Amino acid sequence: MHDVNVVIAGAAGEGIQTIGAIVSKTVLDQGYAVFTWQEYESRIRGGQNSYSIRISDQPHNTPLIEADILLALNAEAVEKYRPLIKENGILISGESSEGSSIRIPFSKVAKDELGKKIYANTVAVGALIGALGIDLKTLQKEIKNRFADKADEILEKNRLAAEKGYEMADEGCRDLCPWNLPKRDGRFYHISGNEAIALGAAYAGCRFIAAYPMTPSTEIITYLAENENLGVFAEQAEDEIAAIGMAIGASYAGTRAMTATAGGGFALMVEHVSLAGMIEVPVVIVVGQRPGPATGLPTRTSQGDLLFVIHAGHGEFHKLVLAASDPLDAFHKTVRAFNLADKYQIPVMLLTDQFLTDSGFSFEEFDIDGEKPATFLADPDAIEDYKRYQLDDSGISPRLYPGQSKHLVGVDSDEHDERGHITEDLVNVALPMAQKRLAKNKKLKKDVMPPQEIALDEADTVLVGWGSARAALLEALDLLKADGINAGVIHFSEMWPLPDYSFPANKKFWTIESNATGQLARLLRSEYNVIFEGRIHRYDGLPLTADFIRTNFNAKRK
Amino acid sequence: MHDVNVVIAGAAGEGIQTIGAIVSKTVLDQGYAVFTWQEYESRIRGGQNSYSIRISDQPHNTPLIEADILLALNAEAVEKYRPLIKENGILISGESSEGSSIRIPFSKVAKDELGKKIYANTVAVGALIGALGIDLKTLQKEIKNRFADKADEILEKNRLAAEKGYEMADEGCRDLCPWNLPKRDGRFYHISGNEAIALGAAYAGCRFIAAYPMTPSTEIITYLAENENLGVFAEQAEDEIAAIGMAIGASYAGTRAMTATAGGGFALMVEHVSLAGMIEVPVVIVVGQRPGPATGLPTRTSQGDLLFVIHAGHGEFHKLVLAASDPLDAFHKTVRAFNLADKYQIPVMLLTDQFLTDSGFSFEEFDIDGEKPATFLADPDAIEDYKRYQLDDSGISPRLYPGQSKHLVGVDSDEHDERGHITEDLVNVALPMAQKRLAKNKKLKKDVMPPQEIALDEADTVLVGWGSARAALLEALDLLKADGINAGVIHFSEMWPLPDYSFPANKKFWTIESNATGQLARLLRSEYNVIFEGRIHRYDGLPLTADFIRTNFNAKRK
Amino acid sequence: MPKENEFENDVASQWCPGCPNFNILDAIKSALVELKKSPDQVCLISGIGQAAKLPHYLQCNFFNGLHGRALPAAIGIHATNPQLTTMVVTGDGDCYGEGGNHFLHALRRNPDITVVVHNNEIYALTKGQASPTTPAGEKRSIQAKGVQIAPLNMPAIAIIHGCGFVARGFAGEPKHLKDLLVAAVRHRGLSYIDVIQPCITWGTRPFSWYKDRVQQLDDDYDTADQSRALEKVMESSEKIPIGVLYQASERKVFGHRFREIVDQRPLPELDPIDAEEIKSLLQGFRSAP
Amino acid sequence: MPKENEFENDVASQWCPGCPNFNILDAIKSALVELKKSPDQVCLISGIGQAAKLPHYLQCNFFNGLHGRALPAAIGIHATNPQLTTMVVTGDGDCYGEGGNHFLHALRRNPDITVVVHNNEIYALTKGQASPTTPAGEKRSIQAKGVQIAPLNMPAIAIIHGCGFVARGFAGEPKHLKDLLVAAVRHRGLSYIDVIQPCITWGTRPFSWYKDRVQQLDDDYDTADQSRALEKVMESSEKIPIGVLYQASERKVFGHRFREIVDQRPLPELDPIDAEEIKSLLQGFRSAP
Ligand SMILES: Cc1ncc(C[n+]2csc(CCOP(=O)(O)OP(=O)(O)O)c2C)c(N)n1
Ligand SMILES: Cc1ncc(C[n+]2csc(CCOP(=O)(O)OP(=O)(O)O)c2C)c(N)n1
Ligand code: SF4
Ligand code: SF4
Ligand SMILES: [Mg+2]
Ligand SMILES: [Mg+2]
Repeated sequence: MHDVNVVIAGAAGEGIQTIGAIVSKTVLDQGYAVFTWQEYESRIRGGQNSYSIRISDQPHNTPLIEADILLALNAEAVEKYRPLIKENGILISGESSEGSSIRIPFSKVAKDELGKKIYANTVAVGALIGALGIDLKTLQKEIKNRFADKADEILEKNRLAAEKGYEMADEGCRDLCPWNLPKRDGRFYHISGNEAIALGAAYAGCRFIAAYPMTPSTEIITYLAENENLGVFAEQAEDEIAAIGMAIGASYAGTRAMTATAGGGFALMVEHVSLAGMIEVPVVIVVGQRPGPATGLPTRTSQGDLLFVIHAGHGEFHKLVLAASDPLDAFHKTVRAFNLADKYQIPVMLLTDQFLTDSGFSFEEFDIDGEKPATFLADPDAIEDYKRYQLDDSGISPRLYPGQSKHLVGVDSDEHDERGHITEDLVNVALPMAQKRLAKNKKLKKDVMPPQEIALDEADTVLVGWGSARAALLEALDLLKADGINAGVIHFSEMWPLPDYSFPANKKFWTIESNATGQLARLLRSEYNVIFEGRIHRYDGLPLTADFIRTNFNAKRK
Repeated sequence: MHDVNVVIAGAAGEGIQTIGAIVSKTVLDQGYAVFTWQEYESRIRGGQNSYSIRISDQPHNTPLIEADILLALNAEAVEKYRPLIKENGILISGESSEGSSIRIPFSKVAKDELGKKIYANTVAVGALIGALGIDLKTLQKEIKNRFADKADEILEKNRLAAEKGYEMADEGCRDLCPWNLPKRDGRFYHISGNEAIALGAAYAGCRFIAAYPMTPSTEIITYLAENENLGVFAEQAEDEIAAIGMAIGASYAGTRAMTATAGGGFALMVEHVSLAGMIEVPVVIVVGQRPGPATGLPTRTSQGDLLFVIHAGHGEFHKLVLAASDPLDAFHKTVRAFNLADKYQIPVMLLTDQFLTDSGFSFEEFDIDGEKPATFLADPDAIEDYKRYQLDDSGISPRLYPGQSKHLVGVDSDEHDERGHITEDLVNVALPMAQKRLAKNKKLKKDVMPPQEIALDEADTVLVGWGSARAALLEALDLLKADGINAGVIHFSEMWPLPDYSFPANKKFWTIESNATGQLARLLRSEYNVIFEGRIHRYDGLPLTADFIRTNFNAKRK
Repeated sequence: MPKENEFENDVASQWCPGCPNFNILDAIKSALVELKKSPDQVCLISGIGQAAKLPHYLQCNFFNGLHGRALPAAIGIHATNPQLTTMVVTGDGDCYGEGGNHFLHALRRNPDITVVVHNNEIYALTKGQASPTTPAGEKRSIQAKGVQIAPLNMPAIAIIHGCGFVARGFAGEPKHLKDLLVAAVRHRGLSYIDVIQPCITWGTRPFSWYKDRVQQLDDDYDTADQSRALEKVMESSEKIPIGVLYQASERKVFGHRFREIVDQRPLPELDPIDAEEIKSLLQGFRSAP
Repeated sequence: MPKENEFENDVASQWCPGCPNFNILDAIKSALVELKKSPDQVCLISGIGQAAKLPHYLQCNFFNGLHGRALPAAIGIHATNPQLTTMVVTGDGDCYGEGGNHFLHALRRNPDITVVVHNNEIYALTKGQASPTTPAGEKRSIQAKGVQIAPLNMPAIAIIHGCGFVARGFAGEPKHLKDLLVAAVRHRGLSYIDVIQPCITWGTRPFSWYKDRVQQLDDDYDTADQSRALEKVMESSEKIPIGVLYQASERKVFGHRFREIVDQRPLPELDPIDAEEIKSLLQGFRSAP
């Protein structure tokens, strides 16, 4: 099938999120894969936001910008988003706007026929489902589920509202709506990056999260706090410094612990990242990227914090930086983050971005098997004289936690001896201890996964990207093929330390990044000596899409 | 002349700093250049510290480790520092130790002959000056100056104590002491890195400093607070976040402002560095390096924060990172830091390290002329409709300050329009504004000074280093020449952005750095594609010396 | 003479229609008019949050900085140019959460600035998490089972530390709030107004709940009585007192000693230091001739 | 049974000989013995400063973290394993300066930990700058003309916020201090002791100055009376009261609700979550069959 893209536009507070959620669940239940993507302003009411639903028979987890159907909830939304409508696309709108394909006075219908304006959005939902040619039954089922714990009257009114909208769209549609999405037996998971990370953390054995609210990472702690029976102690901290401080304390005390924030909040955690490096206490930090500097564009997306995160922290110590490609990858990377943090007793940063965290991705399978949660604690009974920082060529000393046994566990942010006590003996104690910590990198580097190579054999052009851009890169290959270009992809999702890897010979490399200065390019140049033929940067706060890549590639290549 | 190296060793609180200060001033007044270097533990009393005085006829501003004369104030100090004594060197010590060349019971003499033990250190000073063959007169003058505002009796007792020590050394010395430092007419400035930075800041027009105490940068605010008539508002902040926040506020309000800290304190400032980048408010931040991670070795030296500082801050914005070579350079770099911060409306970081800040360097001239303080404010009268962030190809918008004129000055950490108001217009406002900020780099890069090239013509080996290692690198050239190696130096003191520069062809490059991971090497590789033949790293908390470089070079070269 | 509309600007608001923040904005504008200030004499400083957007909505100098960090910026601005009317506009999350340490230490310094806290007992911009003033038990997004920890009492902390002007306002009484603002700005030294600002989107109680409870302090309430003031802000009562809770004789203002050295002039107006002065200081580092 | 010397270790001290910190160390060791704790049951957390070095000088688990950040670490440790005897050892700079915000919010949380502040009214380790408790007027290295700003009164802040155990100790009365420590550790919830600890190197007053002024609270002093306690810590008097200033009935301890979910077990002892539980949650994200 041809993918169908539905865009719902309106002001914050007008309900596009509820409409979007009901419609996408209905489409999903009809047996299709949906990819949902939101772009919104940093405010609670007003402004103009959109919620896009890409419908396909197989998961296509990257946004389409052009709309087959635009549902606009107000006149301004019509103005702002109308340019997105495809040649044969349609506009569905309420009373307030001109030039619609299908104009349904949602509020009036709701008021007149159902007695209350609040049902207007359900009328709109019905209209959209109607225009898509989906069975009303599927929608009614979803409405029943969603309003199950509301009063009967409310449920009934919503059913009627949906029916009303459905019928009116049916009428209006006639020759306008070619779409037809009959029930099929596809079944998909539909999940966002943050939800996957929260679940991944619980699965990995994380029992403590402290965080300070910050877009786009707030949902991780929110999910864990709401799902209390996962047994994760979730504490909203007074600031980001306290958040990571508590997580490190918890981890020292023997549990897996994490925090989650955005670039600005992470900036406040940097001193503690260095602390974790020094005291060798594992900790996992999710950094959701958004455009900076400073507060920047708080609800938009970016890949602008890569080099900052890699180099964060004073002094020299090892850390691991991962970048999730999509929610399934994010789930597994979260488990990996906890495992490797424990294995090497280091801080691990997991990079996401607003696009990944807020979008809903589809997966046919969501297989949680893969890397299993594994802990790397020493056995207290096997140790006679315990030294927290016992020198070892691997750089890894036996880790116990306080209260676990008779063995005492002391950690110190000063340079220290094997028992964690402050030292000023530069030659005999400080230097070997620094060398011990730095020795970890040898093994760690080998544990890092090399980039994923896609369609390299035939390719003469290779798109090099990272993190959440993966699906867009893959889709771009298809588009470029149509333009007669044989392209492949090298995709990085484990960013630091970089593994041993050689770029293939005789290809032209392009970096594709959601930032202005080409951070991945700089990183790869210094590690692999690779030369880039071209660069595509997007830094307007919107995600990379296949179309954006193709257009820019064609414009820039000679 | 052959340089003479004197090492004074003792516990914290025993007075080695006072002894060192009197002796070095006396040597200075005798007409010699002195380089003083201290290494000490992070405690207030006890431990074992040393204060070295290198004496020469021309400034040699890098430590010698071996001692011609060791003055040890206690038995442990004798044990710890005795290995430093050269073949024909001598040990001067008090009653408590064995095996001295010259043993003078300082305390007993003080007690018996002067009535109080507290004169013991002055006895020691006298002995040292005697052993060095310096006129007692020069010492007595210095003592007179130093105790001028004390009671007559105290002054007199000190004079006598010095005389006593001088005479006893004279006796003890006989055939042991070949040194002879007759009065000559050299005149030198003797100044530390922090003192030079404080003076440079005042000269540059800085009127506001806020800082939180942290070794090795505390002396900058201390000096400015003590010298109140320089008219610098000096405020001790509650934490480093407040320190930089106040400085940025002050700068926005129209004055030149700075803060000073170490790596760990800077880690807390990172969010504000990004803020300065976004709101385009100039600010100067001195980062005194010491070994990390975390608290590390608080009173030792390091060059371990280079990549951290260069990449500090979320989001993408330009900054300038300078690294001072010595106090004279630090003075001028401070002026440059303020000028370039103003010119480009960016944050500027000036890197120092404990070695540079705590050591006393000699200079024949301390010429403050050079780059003059220059401000880059717009003229309010020439502007009709003022826009703080007016778009401009140079990236630089006219800067005014609030209250300066009728024009209103608004700055915003969110992405903003030309008047500083929050924007959500991604295409028409946010993107051009981001591009405007990023455009600064073009000119900025040209303002950055290329590295200094020394003796490259003849050289087949080139030592590449940065910051405070300069004098050690230069001295290493001489030592290597004696080993038959033709070496040159490329020395960087302006670290980011890196200027256009080409490494000379057909030479072997070695990096010499006070860190473990080769941060300069990584930086240069990614910017200049240069390949390094060898690397010398020192990361035990002690400074690079010519001897260390030579020894390691010879050990590592094939 | 400034006219009412001198402070108006045409920046579109990002607040929810009907948000009580609009009343606070109006009160600030009216107060500035009453104080006969012109926009160029005024500097508003804020952090991040709904409250912190306020400086965009009037005509004046403004510094909209980082979340929680308005106070340090304001102190730097005030130290540099005490002639500006410096006002911090902040939220309960901004000022009592992320920025709590700066508030404590601002009390110590006593800068001549006015701090206005839009206290909506919530993190509004980030969609309704508990703030340091959310009452225990209230359900919030991260506090799904209700807030488990006790709220902070910042007015009490201010009173204890002898802050010279501590008041509570109510966004539903803009005229009263305006009077408080006028008095606060006139006070030399730190003045602090905690403004009850019910959030109509995330709040759990209707506006009328507040309207019914808010009560102006009696005319015979002695604002100079520190222990009475402390009792007032600590007592749990049906009524929420608004007005000036505590007003003390003026303490020395931040930087007063330094001001004397620079003849009370704003720092940007000072002449640059003479190179000769630096050279003469440098002679102190030099060996004797 | 633990013996006195179980807590002794042989780490060489970095404190100045004769520093009153040694007395505090002794008091802590004696208190732990009296409490019948063994070293493995005890965890001491500190930041950076002279005070913060204390955990190195006794036999126990310890976390010597960042300057100002002992409290967040302690809260994380306590949340993870409430069975540990968790004690924060900190300085006036560490706890009231850099870490001021964490102290405020620790009061809100009421974790079952003991906070011991070595209050020497100075930044000792960095060589004598003013701290948030240095009296106004005192000359310090950065405050060359005397401290210009007012000190913080943290005990008062603690009392206002209903901290259940607020005491002042004196390093010169180690036995009395030991008793305070024993009571503090026994108190369920946050207990806080501000210890007067004259620095003999940077301090301006002789030890005897303190000795002469310190006075134990009367036997009939009612520790349950909050306003009396507040008066006590706010009054300026010739005498400095030491003892338990305020003791309140026990409030709910940090995390008490969560503890029920995990059957009061320390988090490291919990079984891992079953993969099936995650899979079943994931079904909630899946389309209907
Ligand atoms: C360092 C940092 N952490 C977190 C955030 C996210 N954030 C933005 S506004 C806000 C809360 C604001 O609450 P409050 O100050 O009460 O303002 P309100 O929106 O309620 O008016 C937070 C946590 C941020 N911008 N910066
Ligand atoms: C982030 C950071 N800032 C500054 C310092 C430097 N520093 C070390 S100890 C200290 C002051 C300690 O004062 P206090 O807590 O009162 O301890 P004391 O030495 O007086 O016992 C400071 C500022 C640091 N280690 N880390
Ligand atoms: S969310 Fe609340 S505080 Fe924010 S603008 Fe809306 S009503 Fe006002
Ligand atoms: S400097 Fe003061 S507080 Fe520190 S150890 Fe010495 S006497 Fe004690
Ligand atoms: Mg709020
Ligand atoms: Mg102290």
